[in-house]
Amino acid sequence: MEVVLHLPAVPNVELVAAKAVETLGEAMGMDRDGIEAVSVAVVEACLNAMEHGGSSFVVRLAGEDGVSPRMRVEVEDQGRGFDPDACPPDDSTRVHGCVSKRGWGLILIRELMDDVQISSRPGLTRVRMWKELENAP
Amino acid sequence: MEVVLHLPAVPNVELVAAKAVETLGEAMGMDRDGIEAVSVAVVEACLNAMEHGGSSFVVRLAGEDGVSPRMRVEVEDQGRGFDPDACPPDDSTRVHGCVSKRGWGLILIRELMDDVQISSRPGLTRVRMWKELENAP
Amino acid sequence: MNEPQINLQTAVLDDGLGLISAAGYINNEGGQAVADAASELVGGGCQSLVIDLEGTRIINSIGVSILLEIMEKIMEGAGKLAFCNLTPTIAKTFEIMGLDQYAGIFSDREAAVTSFDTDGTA
Amino acid sequence: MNEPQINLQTAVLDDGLGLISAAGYINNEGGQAVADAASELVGGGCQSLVIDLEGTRIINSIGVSILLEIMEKIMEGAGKLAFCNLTPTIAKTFEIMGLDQYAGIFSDREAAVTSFDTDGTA
Ligand SMILES: Nc1ncnc2c1ncn2[C@@H]1O[C@H](COP(=O)(O)OP(=O)(O)O)[C@@H](O)[C@H]1O
Ligand SMILES: Nc1ncnc2c1ncn2[C@@H]1O[C@H](COP(=O)(O)OP(=O)(O)O)[C@@H](O)[C@H]1O
Repeated sequence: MEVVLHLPAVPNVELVAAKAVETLGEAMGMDRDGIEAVSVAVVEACLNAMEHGGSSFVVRLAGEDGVSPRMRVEVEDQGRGFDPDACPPDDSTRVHGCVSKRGWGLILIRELMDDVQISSRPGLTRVRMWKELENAP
Repeated sequence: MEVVLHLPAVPNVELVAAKAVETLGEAMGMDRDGIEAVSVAVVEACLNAMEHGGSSFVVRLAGEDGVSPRMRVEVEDQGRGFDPDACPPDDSTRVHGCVSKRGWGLILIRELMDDVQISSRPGLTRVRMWKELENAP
Repeated sequence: MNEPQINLQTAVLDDGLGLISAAGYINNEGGQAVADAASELVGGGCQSLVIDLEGTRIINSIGVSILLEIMEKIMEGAGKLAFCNLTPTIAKTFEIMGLDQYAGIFSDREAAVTSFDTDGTA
Repeated sequence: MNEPQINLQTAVLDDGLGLISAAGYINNEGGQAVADAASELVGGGCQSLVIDLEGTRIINSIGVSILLEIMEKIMEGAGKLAFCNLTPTIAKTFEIMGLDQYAGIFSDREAAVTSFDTDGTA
């Protein structure tokens, strides 16, 4: 079960990715909370791809079977790239409640997803993230 | 401005295509009525692709410039195909209000869109349709 | 999983008129949810029903076919049905599929409710 | 075009408490729409505000940052703010971004409204 979306950088297009997460999540049996967490994470990743990437980007969703089944989400753009290690890896390096308008995207992604891998070089940035189904009885 | 969606045949996945129509339509300046007409048409085409096609299908949306700018929508599946000419080309061959649960999809598509072309052979069915923006002042 | 993508509210107005508000996607499940709500209201004694589709922007032909079926059942029981707040696309779909032969279609709820009065059937 | 994907309703309750219900997507435009509604209620004399997010399932960090900004303004004017009906993901986002330091977060509208009473600030 796989979804691939080639999306143009136009307003609200991140909601197409969120709708795809909802649909695939329901088909996989993910619960509502899990679906909403992945939706917010994919929205943030899409906004980054649109802001820092080019005029289009790609979202891939897939169900992964295994001991603990999970959803894999990839957001890929062809922008100038960045050094993910130079960005705060988690909120411990950040003052809670500081009113900064920016810089929350990657933090939210890391907090809402179970695993996140970012690879980036000029011309190809890929944010890959996983969420477990956690609907064990 | 182009959208390509590779979608699995799972419940409600047609709403991902409808959301993409809404987003691209807004970016193109299509009015709400136009967007809703295309949304219902794409939903019907997706349902056919899921019912008669295989386990996945492709939706492509694009803005076409020109004297009268329009949105192009393509829904493509790899099912056994059919003879589009053997299906009623419009509702004149059909009794209005006859309570048939099935057989309305292609009729609605033809009524709601400005132009429809269907090509089909075993392994590749493509429903291609256009809607003009009609937002001339 | 596969829960209806529709939000339904029902009410019985003072004069025994049944009201269903449906916001969301009228597909298989959505159409069936509306049909069930209608059956319940009719079973509870409502002879006339108004179905308000404000907030419904998307439908499919299977969902609408299911609506057609309930309409037939309601007619058999000599009930009356009116729709209101249809988008132009939904109105066109209802017309193509012939629902307008079974039910009144009105711009807003007030017009739909009033239609039964002037009918003398409410 | 690019209209907010959010549905807002505002009301002033008997005791001068302002109520905002927001259903939809809290992005740039959605956050700004909530902020504008809040400013209007505060400008009209409401000292306390409840923002009910029932029906809001999706947010982004820019939208939430805009909410943070109005909260600061309301605090400056010695106003009080409470949120209710957050999904777990939205609650978690508010916590990560520190909104819970500025506003009470309650499970439902009643709890949010009552919080101002017991506070003695309504
Ligand atoms: N897809 C991307 N391409 C290039 N740079 C990125 C990308 N995603 C994130 N970044 C970099 O990481 C920083 C932090 O991103 P984020 O946490 O999402 O905050 P924001 O985008 O609001 O600044 C960004 O400012 C940007 O420099
Ligand atoms: N993508 C498709 N692949 C194969 N056959 C199709 C496809 N789309 C439509 N058809 C054929 O055309 C007929 C009419 O389609 P439609 O008007 O959508 O009604 P329905 O799908 O409800 O029967 C279908 O019953 C089917 O035989």
